[in-house]
Amino acid sequence: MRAAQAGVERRKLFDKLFVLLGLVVLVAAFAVLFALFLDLLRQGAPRLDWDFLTSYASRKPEQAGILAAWVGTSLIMVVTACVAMPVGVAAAIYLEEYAPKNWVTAIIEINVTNLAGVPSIIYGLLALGLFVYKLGLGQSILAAGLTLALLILPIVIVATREAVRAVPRPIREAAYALGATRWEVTAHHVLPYSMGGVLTGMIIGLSRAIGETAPIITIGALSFIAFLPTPPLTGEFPFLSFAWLKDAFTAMPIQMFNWVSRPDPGFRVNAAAAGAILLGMTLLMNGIAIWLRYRFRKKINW
Amino acid sequence: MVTPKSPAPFAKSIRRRRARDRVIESLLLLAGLVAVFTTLAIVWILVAEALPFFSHVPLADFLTDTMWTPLFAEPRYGILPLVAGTLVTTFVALALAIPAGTIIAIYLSEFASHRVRESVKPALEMLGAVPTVVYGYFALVMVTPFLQKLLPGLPGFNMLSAGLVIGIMIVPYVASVSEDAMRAVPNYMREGSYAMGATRLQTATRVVVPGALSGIAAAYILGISRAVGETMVVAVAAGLQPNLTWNPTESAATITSFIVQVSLGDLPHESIGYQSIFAAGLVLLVITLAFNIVGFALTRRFREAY
Amino acid sequence: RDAAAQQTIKLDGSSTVFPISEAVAEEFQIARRGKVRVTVGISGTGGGFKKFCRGEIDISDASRPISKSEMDACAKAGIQYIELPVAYDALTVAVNPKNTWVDTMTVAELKKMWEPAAQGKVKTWKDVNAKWPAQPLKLFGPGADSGTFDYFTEATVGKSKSSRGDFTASEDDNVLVQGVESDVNALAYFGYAYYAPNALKMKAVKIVNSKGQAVGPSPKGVLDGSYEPLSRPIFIYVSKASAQRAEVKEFVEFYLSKGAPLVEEVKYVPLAKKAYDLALANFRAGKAGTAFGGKNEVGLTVEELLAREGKF
Amino acid sequence: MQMQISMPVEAQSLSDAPRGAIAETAPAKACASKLGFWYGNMQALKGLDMEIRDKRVTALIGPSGCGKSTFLRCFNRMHDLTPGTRYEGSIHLYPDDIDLVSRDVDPIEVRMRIGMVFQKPNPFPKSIFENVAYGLRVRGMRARALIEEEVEKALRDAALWDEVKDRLQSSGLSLSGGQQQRLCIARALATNPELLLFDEPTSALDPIATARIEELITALRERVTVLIVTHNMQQAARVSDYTAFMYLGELVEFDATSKLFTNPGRKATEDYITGRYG
Amino acid sequence: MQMQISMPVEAQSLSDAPRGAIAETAPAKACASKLGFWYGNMQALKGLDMEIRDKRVTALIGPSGCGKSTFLRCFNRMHDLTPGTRYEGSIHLYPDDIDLVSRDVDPIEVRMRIGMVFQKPNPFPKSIFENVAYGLRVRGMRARALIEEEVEKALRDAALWDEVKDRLQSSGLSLSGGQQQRLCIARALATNPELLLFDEPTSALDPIATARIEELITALRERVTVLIVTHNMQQAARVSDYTAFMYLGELVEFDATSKLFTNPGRKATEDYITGRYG
Ligand SMILES: Nc1ncnc2c1ncn2[C@@H]1O[C@H](COP(=O)(O)OP(=O)(O)OP(=O)(O)O)[C@@H](O)[C@H]1O
Ligand SMILES: Nc1ncnc2c1ncn2[C@@H]1O[C@H](COP(=O)(O)OP(=O)(O)OP(=O)(O)O)[C@@H](O)[C@H]1O
Ligand SMILES: [Mg+2]
Ligand SMILES: [Mg+2]
Repeated sequence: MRAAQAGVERRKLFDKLFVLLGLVVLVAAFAVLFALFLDLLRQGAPRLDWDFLTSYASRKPEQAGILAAWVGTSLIMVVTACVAMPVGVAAAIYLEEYAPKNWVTAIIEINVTNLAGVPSIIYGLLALGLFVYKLGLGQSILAAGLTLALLILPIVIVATREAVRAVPRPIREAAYALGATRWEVTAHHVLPYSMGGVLTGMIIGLSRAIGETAPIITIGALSFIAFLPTPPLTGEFPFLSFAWLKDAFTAMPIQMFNWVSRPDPGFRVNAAAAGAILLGMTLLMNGIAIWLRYRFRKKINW
Repeated sequence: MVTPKSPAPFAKSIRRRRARDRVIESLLLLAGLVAVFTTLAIVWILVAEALPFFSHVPLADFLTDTMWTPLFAEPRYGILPLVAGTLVTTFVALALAIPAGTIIAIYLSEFASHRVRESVKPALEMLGAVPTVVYGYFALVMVTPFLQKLLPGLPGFNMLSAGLVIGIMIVPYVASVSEDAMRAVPNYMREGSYAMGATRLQTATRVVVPGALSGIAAAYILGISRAVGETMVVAVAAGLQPNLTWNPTESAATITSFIVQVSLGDLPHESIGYQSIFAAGLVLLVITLAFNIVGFALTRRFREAY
Repeated sequence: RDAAAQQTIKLDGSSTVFPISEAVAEEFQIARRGKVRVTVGISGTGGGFKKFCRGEIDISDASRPISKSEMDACAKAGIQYIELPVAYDALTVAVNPKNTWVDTMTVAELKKMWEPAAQGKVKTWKDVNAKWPAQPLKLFGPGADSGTFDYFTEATVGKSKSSRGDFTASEDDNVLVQGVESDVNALAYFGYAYYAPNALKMKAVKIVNSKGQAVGPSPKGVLDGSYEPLSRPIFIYVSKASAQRAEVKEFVEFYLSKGAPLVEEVKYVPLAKKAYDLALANFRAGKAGTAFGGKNEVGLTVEELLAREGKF
Repeated sequence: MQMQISMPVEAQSLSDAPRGAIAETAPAKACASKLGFWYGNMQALKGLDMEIRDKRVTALIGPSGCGKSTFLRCFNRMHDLTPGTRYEGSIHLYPDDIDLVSRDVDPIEVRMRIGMVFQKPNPFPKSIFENVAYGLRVRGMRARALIEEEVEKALRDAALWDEVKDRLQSSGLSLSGGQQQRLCIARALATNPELLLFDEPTSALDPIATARIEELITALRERVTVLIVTHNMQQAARVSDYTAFMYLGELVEFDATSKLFTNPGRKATEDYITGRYG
Repeated sequence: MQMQISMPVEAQSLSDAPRGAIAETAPAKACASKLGFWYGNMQALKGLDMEIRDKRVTALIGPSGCGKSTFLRCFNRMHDLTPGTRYEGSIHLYPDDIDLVSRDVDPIEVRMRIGMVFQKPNPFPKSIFENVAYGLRVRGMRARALIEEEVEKALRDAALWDEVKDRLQSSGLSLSGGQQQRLCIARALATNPELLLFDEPTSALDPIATARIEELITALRERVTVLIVTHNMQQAARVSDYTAFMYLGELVEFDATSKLFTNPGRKATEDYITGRYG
């Protein structure tokens, strides 16, 4: 008993040491995030005002703003979400609910895993060759949105599959037993109940996409553009216009990258301010994701 | 007495519903095939653009030459320096991200309370969402000067600081996916271990981690892919000097940084120099694919059935 | 929508020319009260010419003359172009301010430092010039993909793209500035625009010109031709078809007539008044083609260039 | 060293055997013949022959893993959802004599005629009303008034109406376990099934809830044929007219409940009902 | 309408009651007093008092959800792993009289003295050898020879040695369900526990495997005190010396098994053992 006692003490000490180690690593990780954010805020502070958000780019750092950039980024995100969401969710549903165990399914699975690991710059090369030149979309919002949609597709698929898998089997069986078809089970039950997870995955994907620089650079986004894309709402019937899809754009990471490499040091303040705002946008999106997850978890508790 | 219903009244609606089901199934399958098309498109674009390059540069030179100066007057087309740069930065990144990510994963999965886990995980994901340009300057302006104090003589551009920052960036991927895998280890496994008198750490390292090994391997593979493919950080902080070295304190170029550099540069697009980025891209794709396949094989090998 | 508001002029190409085009575009849009839209992209001179020769843009920003393959591509697509120099870029050789041993350098010394044969051999300052200390030589320069690199190698080594490979390159010249600022033994070259705002943090090296004078980089030295061989013209190429459009014509004329102060403002060196007038005349006359014939040349004056007969 | 534990079971004794008598005369509702079933290479059912009588309660008993659930789930083709499974033989449903497990018969059609209640109550995370209305909606019923009427009827039949009529819009998950199970029964009843399958419907419930469900099943005999799996022999004795004892995927004995429990024909049955294993 | 089902149970009859006699004289191994337990705000155990006699088998029976598992898991502080749980009262372990549920007593120390076997066999995904060696390694034992010796002993005690001695290096998961459960018992025995907890150890097993485990438990009485939860009353009657009947988190009746099954003192106990619910 005595010897065991000593052993217990030592093992418990290791436990405590590990907790300490875990906390230290976690705190270090957050310290980096915090330092980054604070540093950007501190450097960018002089330009963090309303004017900055409502001005176009300019050769004069103190007059330059990010209006075109944040509008561009937002529109790209809309396209990305509108493409990645249905395609990703549909693919995930297929793999989870429909796919028979055969080689087609296996190939899709392997491809999804692989795409998750394909470097973003390669998506840029793909987009340049396929969307910009072969499909003739040019350097448009549509091309950028599609590129980023492909980039986050694996993220959306994986998150959706996980959420869908969390719907208990008995719920599915109950619906089938009532005579529902596969699609009815999916549309009436599986999807609604897993929406929280699906949206969370979507937002995490978008927050990855929003900061991506390399693929958009390779498509060749514009850096100076002093007007906004065509408004999506028009005064005349049918009130919706999709002309903006083909419009030229610039985006936050591009604007930031451009400013960072400008000779005038004044632009570095702008870059920091833009970085802080970009980071703020991702923080906000992640915040929404956490909130959504929480809401849905509370509502549906198996 | 209720008379048994014949199925007739339903027959038509059933047929319609089943037809709808089949249409939807093919639509869903189509969505699934998008992933396959994307892969094919990537391979096709890269190969098509790299072909002229390889008609000019023998494959053997490409794979064995130790110099990469495709844009110079006397061009040499050996991919090895770029591969070395890519692997060294990746290795440095993993040397940070794998221990840190695994420790965080074990901590969150086995030690932290539910509340802590649920709030820390998404917050951690924020580290992965920082724009990579920001990370590039973080490496150059903050990490490198700091490292120079520890290692006098460290050049201003080096793979060490770029790699470390990439490591920070991929910690959340490694941590989050590993943690999911550890969570998936059934609770009765843990209970079995605790009931034997094991501590949390013993249970974590001897039962949970081995049980989740395939998922953890997948997390590592994802981390490797991210590190191999990271562009902006190395482009900014590692120096764009193709340099066949395995020493992380030297500066070097990676495949990705070469691609982004040239795609922004002034080269004519029909030149061999420009086409070399597609050849480089192809190599990058092959490297990530190789890691994925190795990972897949390992995952298979270690998969535990409970 | 108002049809007039749809008029868009598209520029794309070199990041070196970008600040000038951006400034002109900004002012032009103000002058035209937003009736004409101008977009300026950065996809490198090569990327710019690719789009230009596909007819996707109106004006290509170029930090080097059009190349043979690009001329062919344009010819095949039937795109005719007018080559217009718009400013000078003075390549600046800079060292750390704490560097006490270097003030001036000869082209021969630059060559000795940068030529391919120097790789692995010329490792210290002393290896270049026996009077300099035996401290390690740390070289920084733009990436081999850039027009700056092409021009510098041609001007110093004598052959375009002929350079040693073991220097730290960066797409972003600020990174080079950072390198020089932080290392006593560093030497870098980059565009004048990156030197001007950082003049206090580093030292520009005077270059001995062909007349034997040591001249530092300055607008004056460029304009009077004494800062050579490291000053080079940069260009825009205007599509002849686009030039038919009133707003493009107006924009290019604005560029050539009102551009000089803007060029100065973004720290490039404007051409002489006479040269702008000549360029404007060439443009109005629709004088198409390039004066270079598909390869770069060093030491030409802008006036000489503009006087040449264009080739396709 | 045998200890005799005497267990009183509420069920009809042999003497006043009216059920047995009716049983003989009731027509068959379904008839399994040579029914085999495979999970991949594992044969879970081995050539079962069994008749289910119309408007009667038939109980399936047997030790864990003997194939009770597997057999039950053949009736509504639930196994079609598990890849790699295979049926053999047939289950004929009367009066129209279709073969439930035939490849040519659409499983959806089968499930629209045969209801099922599961071991663990599994209401949808929707309102109580929508839970019951779901089967009707799937069948294309649109008229609100009609649906409301059917929902009320089903909830009354499931003896749940009084408890939930004031909160039809609250979530099905807000009910207690026993109420949830009755909700699931109501959900199945709303679609007017000809045959109702129960897989250990009370094993997750407390004694009072169990008693209510048992009452309900007894009452259902009036309208619908019931097939119930249970691990509780007393329950089988209480609620069923016929009992089948299964062992290792085979039907060991099938008889009127009163007969099977008092005078089992086979040694294995006797061993099982006397608690020698299970 | 009561049908009498007579159930022979293999256990010592009252008449030759040697166990009962010994029981009175056996010292207490553990003693729960005023034991309460909360899952958050839900009180699952309500002031239980109960003595566990040394080297005897004590069975816990009662309907599903009555708190049997909860009670059992108090003995090795398994609940400490679930956040938001709370103990009240005490469980004293003799001879050294420590309070198992006291905050001052380290749960790891408790678990090192008290083994547990779970409902579903849960061998680690390691080799058979490593499964049994696990507890020894956790305790810091390094010597290979010593470990091998202990592993063999434990496997023999669990009546598994002959079946696995030639494949000690193959995975514990490659065994059949019954073998896995015996492996789990061997795993627990290897650490020489003073008290062994079983939570429905045979409910996932077939009759033959069940019989072997029951034999094993009977044999274990020689060396270790056993506390076993079962839902099978025949099993309780077969293997245990004492039986406790729990209901809604309370101890309704506790007595020598022979007494409790033949002559229950409370109406609820009788209702339960006669199968009126459960
Ligand atoms: N999805 C499945 N895949 C493979 N085998 C299965 C599957 N489901 C059940 N089995 C096996 O089929 C046999 C019969 O299982 P079934 O669930 O029908 O038993 P049961 O009589 O309902 O048992 P219980 O009383 O435990 O519910 C068992 O051996 C079981 O292990
Ligand atoms: N982790 C938990 N959190 C909250 N309540 C729980 C938890 N585990 C069990 N309970 C509740 O505590 C009560 C007692 O559960 P326990 O598992 O002890 O019952 P049991 O007698 O073992 O039942 P069974 O025979 O079904 O195993 C039940 O009402 C159950 O719902
Ligand atoms: Mg079953
Ligand atoms: Mg239990």
